[in-house]
Amino acid sequence: MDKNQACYLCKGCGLGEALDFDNLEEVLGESGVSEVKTHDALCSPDGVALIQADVDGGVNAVLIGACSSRVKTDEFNFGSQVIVERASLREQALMCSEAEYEGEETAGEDRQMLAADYLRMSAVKLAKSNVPVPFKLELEPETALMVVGGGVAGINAALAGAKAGVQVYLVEKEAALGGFLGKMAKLAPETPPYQELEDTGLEELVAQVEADGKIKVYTGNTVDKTAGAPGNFTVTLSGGDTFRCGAIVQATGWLPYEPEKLADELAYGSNPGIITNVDMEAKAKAGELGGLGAVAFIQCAGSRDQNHLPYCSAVCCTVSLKQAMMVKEANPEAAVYVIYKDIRTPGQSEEVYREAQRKGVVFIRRDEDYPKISESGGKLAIETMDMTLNDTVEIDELDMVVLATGLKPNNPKVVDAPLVALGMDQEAAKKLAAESKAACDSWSVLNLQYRQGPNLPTLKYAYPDSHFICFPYETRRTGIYTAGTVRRPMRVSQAVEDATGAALKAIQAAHAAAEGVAVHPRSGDMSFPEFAMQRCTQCKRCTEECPFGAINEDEKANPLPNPTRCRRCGVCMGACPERIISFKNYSVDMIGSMIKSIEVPEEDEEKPRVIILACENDALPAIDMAARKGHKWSPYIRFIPVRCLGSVNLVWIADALSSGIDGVMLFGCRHGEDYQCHFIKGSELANVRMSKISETLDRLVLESDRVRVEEISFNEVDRVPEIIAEFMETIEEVGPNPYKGF
Amino acid sequence: MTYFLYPGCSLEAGGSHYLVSVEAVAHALGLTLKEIDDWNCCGASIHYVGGTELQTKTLNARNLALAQKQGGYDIIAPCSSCYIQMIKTAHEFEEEPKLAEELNQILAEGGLNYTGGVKVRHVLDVLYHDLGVERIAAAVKKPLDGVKVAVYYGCQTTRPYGEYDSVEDPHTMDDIMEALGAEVVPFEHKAKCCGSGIFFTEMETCAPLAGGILGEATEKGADMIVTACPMCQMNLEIYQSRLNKILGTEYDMPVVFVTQLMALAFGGDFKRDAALDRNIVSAAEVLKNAAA
Amino acid sequence: MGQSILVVGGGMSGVSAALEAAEAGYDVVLVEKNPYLGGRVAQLHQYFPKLCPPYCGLEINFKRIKSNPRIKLYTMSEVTGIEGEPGNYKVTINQLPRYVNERCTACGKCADAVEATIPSSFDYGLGQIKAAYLPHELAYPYRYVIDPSIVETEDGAKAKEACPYDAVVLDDAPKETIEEAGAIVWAAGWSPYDASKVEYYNFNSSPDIITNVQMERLAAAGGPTGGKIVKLSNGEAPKKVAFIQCAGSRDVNHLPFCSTICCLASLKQATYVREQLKDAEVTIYFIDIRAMDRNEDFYTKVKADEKISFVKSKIGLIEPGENGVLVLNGENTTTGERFKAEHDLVVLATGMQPNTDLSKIPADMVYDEYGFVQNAEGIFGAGTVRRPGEVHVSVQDGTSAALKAIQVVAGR
Amino acid sequence: MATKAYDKSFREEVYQNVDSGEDVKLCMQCGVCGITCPLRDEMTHGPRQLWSLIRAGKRDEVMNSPDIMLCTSCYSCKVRCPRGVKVIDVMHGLAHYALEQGIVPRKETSKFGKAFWDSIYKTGRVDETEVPMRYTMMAGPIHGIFNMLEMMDIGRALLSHKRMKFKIGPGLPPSKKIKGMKGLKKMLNKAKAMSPGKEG
Repeated sequence: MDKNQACYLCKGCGLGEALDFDNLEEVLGESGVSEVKTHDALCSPDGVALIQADVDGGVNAVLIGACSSRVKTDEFNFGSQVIVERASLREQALMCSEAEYEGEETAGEDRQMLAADYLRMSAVKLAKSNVPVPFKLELEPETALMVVGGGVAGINAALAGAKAGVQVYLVEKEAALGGFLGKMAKLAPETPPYQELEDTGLEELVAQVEADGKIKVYTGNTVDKTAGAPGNFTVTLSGGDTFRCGAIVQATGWLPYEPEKLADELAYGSNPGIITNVDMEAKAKAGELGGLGAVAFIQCAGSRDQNHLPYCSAVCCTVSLKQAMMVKEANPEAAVYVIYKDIRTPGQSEEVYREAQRKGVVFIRRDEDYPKISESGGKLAIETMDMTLNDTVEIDELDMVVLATGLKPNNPKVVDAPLVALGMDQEAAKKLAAESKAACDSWSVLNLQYRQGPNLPTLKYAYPDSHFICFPYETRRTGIYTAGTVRRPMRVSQAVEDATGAALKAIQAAHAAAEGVAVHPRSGDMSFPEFAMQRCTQCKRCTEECPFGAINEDEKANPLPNPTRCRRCGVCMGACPERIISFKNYSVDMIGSMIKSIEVPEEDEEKPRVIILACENDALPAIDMAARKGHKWSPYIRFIPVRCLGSVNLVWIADALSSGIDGVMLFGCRHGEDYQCHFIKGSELANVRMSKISETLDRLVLESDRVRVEEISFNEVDRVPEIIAEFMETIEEVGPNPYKGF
Repeated sequence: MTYFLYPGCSLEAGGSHYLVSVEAVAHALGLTLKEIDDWNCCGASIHYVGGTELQTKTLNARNLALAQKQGGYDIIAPCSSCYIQMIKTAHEFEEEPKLAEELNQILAEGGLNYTGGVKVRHVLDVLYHDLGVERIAAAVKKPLDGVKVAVYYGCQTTRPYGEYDSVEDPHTMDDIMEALGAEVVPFEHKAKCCGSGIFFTEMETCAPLAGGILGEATEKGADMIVTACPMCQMNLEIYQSRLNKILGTEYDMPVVFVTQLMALAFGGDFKRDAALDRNIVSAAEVLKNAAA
Repeated sequence: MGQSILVVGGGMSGVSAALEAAEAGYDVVLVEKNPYLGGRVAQLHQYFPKLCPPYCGLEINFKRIKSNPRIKLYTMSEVTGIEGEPGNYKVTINQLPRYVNERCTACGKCADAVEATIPSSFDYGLGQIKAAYLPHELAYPYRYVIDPSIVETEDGAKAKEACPYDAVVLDDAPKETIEEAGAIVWAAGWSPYDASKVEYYNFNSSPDIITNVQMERLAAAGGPTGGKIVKLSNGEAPKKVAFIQCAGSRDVNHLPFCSTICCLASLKQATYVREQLKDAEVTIYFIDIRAMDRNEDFYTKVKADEKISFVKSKIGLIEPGENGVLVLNGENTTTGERFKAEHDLVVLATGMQPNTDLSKIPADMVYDEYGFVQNAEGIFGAGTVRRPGEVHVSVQDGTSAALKAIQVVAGR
Repeated sequence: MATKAYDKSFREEVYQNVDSGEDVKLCMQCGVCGITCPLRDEMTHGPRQLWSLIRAGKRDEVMNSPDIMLCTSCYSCKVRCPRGVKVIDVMHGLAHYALEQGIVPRKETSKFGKAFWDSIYKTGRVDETEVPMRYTMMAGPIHGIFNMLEMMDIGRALLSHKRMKFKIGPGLPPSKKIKGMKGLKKMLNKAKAMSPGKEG
């Protein structure tokens, strides 16, 4: 497209008084932007009208020198065909520099140079930006969903999708739908007044599925192969059927924790009266609870235990309450005990706890040690610490002891090696990666035909999520969402909600794929990475490092991008040593050129230059806020926002240092086990790459102190000036970059 | 405004000055009080020793049934113990259909029946909510200027349902006292227990409870303790000399009923209306000057 | 896809519902009571168990909203009427005046000019702010608000005069708008239970007895103390901090249900204290610690801190001790001992009262006895109006409600 | 060595025979009642521990606990109990039940309460003069007279302040009965027969 550029400078919010606008116009002219207009309040309707008139007259690339790009976004939006580049003069040139340097001789000068550099960089960025053209799949995009798993979550996901008008393929490995719901006698109270046990409602659900013309059920099937990408997955089932779908919901449910592993602690297997809650449910369903005179439930049987399942399975308390109530219903005279550490009945289910108490269930609080179970005279006996009596007690004459075992996700554990490379000892990391690989090799749910492996990557346990607080549906495979107990331990009613939500996410993903736009977190982004394949050296870095497994490989190790799997973070761009990966509006060349456009004063001027490559998701807002809060920092700093720290290509560091920049910092998100990086691994990869940069610096005969990576959280506003001040001190100690003036 | 008055056994004897002053206050404020005809004892706090819970509820259900039969007006129970027993039965009658049925079976033995709905009110409730502090203030002819009072609700006055005042930090009586012109001292013991129903029989055990109340009132410089419970009044006043012996203290703290001070402030006679001559630890000295 | 989905509440559930529906191609009207989006989570310092800032995720969501033309936003607005039936609702929206228009650049000159102050509701009353204010430092929309109390005063005139951008509109008035919608998602959130109702904790008797939501503001950098955890009585750092769990929750006299998040919130806040004050001791008084699913790992981590102790006891009384110390009376239900423990800062872990308990939906809806709403055919509850829960549950629920709403409007 | 516990017979006995005894089931062992009681320092167990012992089947410890009759009926625990347990009613129920079993947890209160009910059964009301006298005489003639002398100062004070009706001796002249005494008696008998543990 032909670019018709214009620049608009705002004199509002104190900029007019602080800066020499004639000089700025001059700078812009030198940078190739000859059309420059100023306004006293560019965001006012007048100001916006000024720009709009020019846009109407043919301007299609707008440089705005005003405030941060995070504010006034509506005002400065001129439609998708007009490129807008914002230079954050207010936050990054004015607010952070004013008072402290006021009155000093060079104050005006430094600030003016700062503003000028931001405009230079913006001008370069504008010149190198192009309007993105959405990626179009070759085949007609498919909107159908595949739901894997025909339990309560899967059935509800399928129904929810179908009710929204979407074709659904529901795949279940057993011969009939139902999963664990089909094995349940009753559900714990879920509806007001939360006192009555409820029917599972499975028959009704199955009837709905069968009556729905939009749902095609494949029972007795597993997924042999899932090839392709969102909008165009091709699935092959074990029964030989094959179909295309646009997105996937994995609702494969849970597996009971193996009670055999509790043989030592809880004598499982030593007596037929010692059973699990799953066995108990089966007995209840078979109507075999009538003869029970005394039953004890032992909570946290293997859960909340570092030797077994360290986490809490969340549902076992309510399950035991339910089963205890069933025993009482079958025989009101029965003595029923629940031996627990903490009773966990969140929300309205506290009433279930009360109801079980009303029915006469007796609760005994134990300590961390497991109760001892023994046999005496054909009955069972339990010896346990009773915390409220502060005594060890023996309960005998028990007909049955039920172990409340926990839930494991029905999904293989897959923790990829780069993710644990940092903050973990290398041996452990290797071991974990090997285990993951073994798990994948032996077992897969979706059998994804992905370069990075057939399964969804998981976190610490085998739960395949990522940002489990804010964006709980996000797996690390675009267009594939998990629902129900495979995602997190949850009750039946919650699984129903979860499945409904996951169905929407899947519908959205297919929709986005068809439109050629990104899904979370860069929803709606039309840019995508393009590969200049003729220069590719088949180094595999892009295929290995993509956090979302978007890039496949051919036999010769050439990358095969799948743009609909891509989240547009640019990690591949950062990884590529040959710099062949670019977006229409974000590229190695673009940022490199921006860096090179910074005017570096001569050494004797004693005005160092430092660039900070800042993650635009978290670090940039923190910088904005720090400035607004009145924090001041060195006017020698130049910020350059990046999509993700993972998109930082090492060549930029080289570009900066070779053009005389004295130091480079990277501001990114927290990484490690509790990572905050929106692109999962970006921040971590940046750290890995930077740890290897000394080689490059050595080549340039430079000190490694000149480059630093800092983690900065969104709310660590006050740390921004501290980190900068400290780094500036370091730079002063190290001295000027010897490459100045070259 | 017509109410039933349920004097209870206490107001017939040890709390006679309460009854006299309640009637005087009602008269001054234009309330008509009708005694429930042929009422019986509520069972009081000690009820459980000789009777079952259902028997105690029977005692109260009979009174409620009589009240319903005799006109169904709200019942004022000035004695906190009576109040609590009666309101408990009234509440549980409404909430527990099984109990209601049982009670009616029982009432039938004496030819009575109760269908529910009769309200049981404390005297403070009626004064505060039905009449209001403003009307009380308007009726004051001789304000209690300069009289410092420790307002003591005791435990049962507002409990257990908190129908008309906070159960932990009540204020109705404070507000009434202020309306009379008295100075209310801050009083942390305002809703603490004095020993109540077992005070008499467990005096050694309960002495620290009552002592705490008398102690704080003395410490805070109160001229007297004001209460709305005949049991508190009795425990704190009649046995004050005994308490002094047990605790080794020298308390000399008048304990008067809220209605006694109201009657006086409304211009009533010291003896005839306020029955202040019946207080064993006399408050006459202080009140003489104030309401002169 | 002609019909809109109307979402009430711009907190975590509401924002999720609005975005997920909009990103699936549906038009959304989002109605928020506050002058900003984000709801209760915007007031949190960190999330458990990751101890990360809520704004990290909110920023992404706000970015999504800013770039999505399908979402129409009303702030400072409440839904006062709903008429019609599923597929065809007419919703009355009452918008309060902000007295500041879109021209505002958040330069802050109005606040500088104004003298009157008001209690900061964003800080749960812990601090005072100017009566011309930015709701908080990250507010979206990023625009000032003028409190109605000064509109007709000299301060109001000063604010108007100080604004270089003609953004102060003193004659701004309430606006009533009718929006048509095919389905409604009600995500009005929760309110912290009024701590003063648990009378034996004497909440109002000392500034050093605070609630858990106030603790979030104390710890937040943008809060009234700049993020310093101090005793509000004297500004000093506390040495012995107590957390009282179930302060009103799991209590038939108050909130009979379990508020689900308070245990984790206190564990988290214990880490705030320990992070800042190396010598401070923390005691958590509890009935049961409810750290469900992977949150158990967090509990394990917090338990490992030697200066954080756990006592199984529901505190029965907070009373004043010497020198402003607070004395907690309780019975240790493990040892049977009755104790009086001295603390200098007490945090009441008050629970979540559904806003549908405090103010009902103006439509024929069914609630449980605690005020949590049950779904109806075209009106779907989302988040904490349905049950108390964590952030991720609100997101899940908002997303789920969005699809239920889509099912109503799809194909019409 | 573990003690044997949780034999169900005692808790069932309490649930069935003690007034409000079933409320014990609802306790979640939070401990609020134990710290709320004004006489907590005088109690060995307090309500929470008693409930715990009941559930564990510790009959002797519960039935012989003097705590069960030390309740002042202040209602603080009932007001605060987060589970809505009618703590007072259970305490009273337990005391009543113990007395029926021939166990006297608190001698003085038992005597006083008995005198109280005697009065109710006789007249329908309680005569504040008569009950203390009856109570004091229960100690036996010698002790009774001694006790009466002890109380003499207080009696005299009440009498002189018009707060006690003058009587020569216990039961003389007999107090006036309420009109419906006969009916009341029938009701009370019926109520007794219908009370927990007395049915059938």
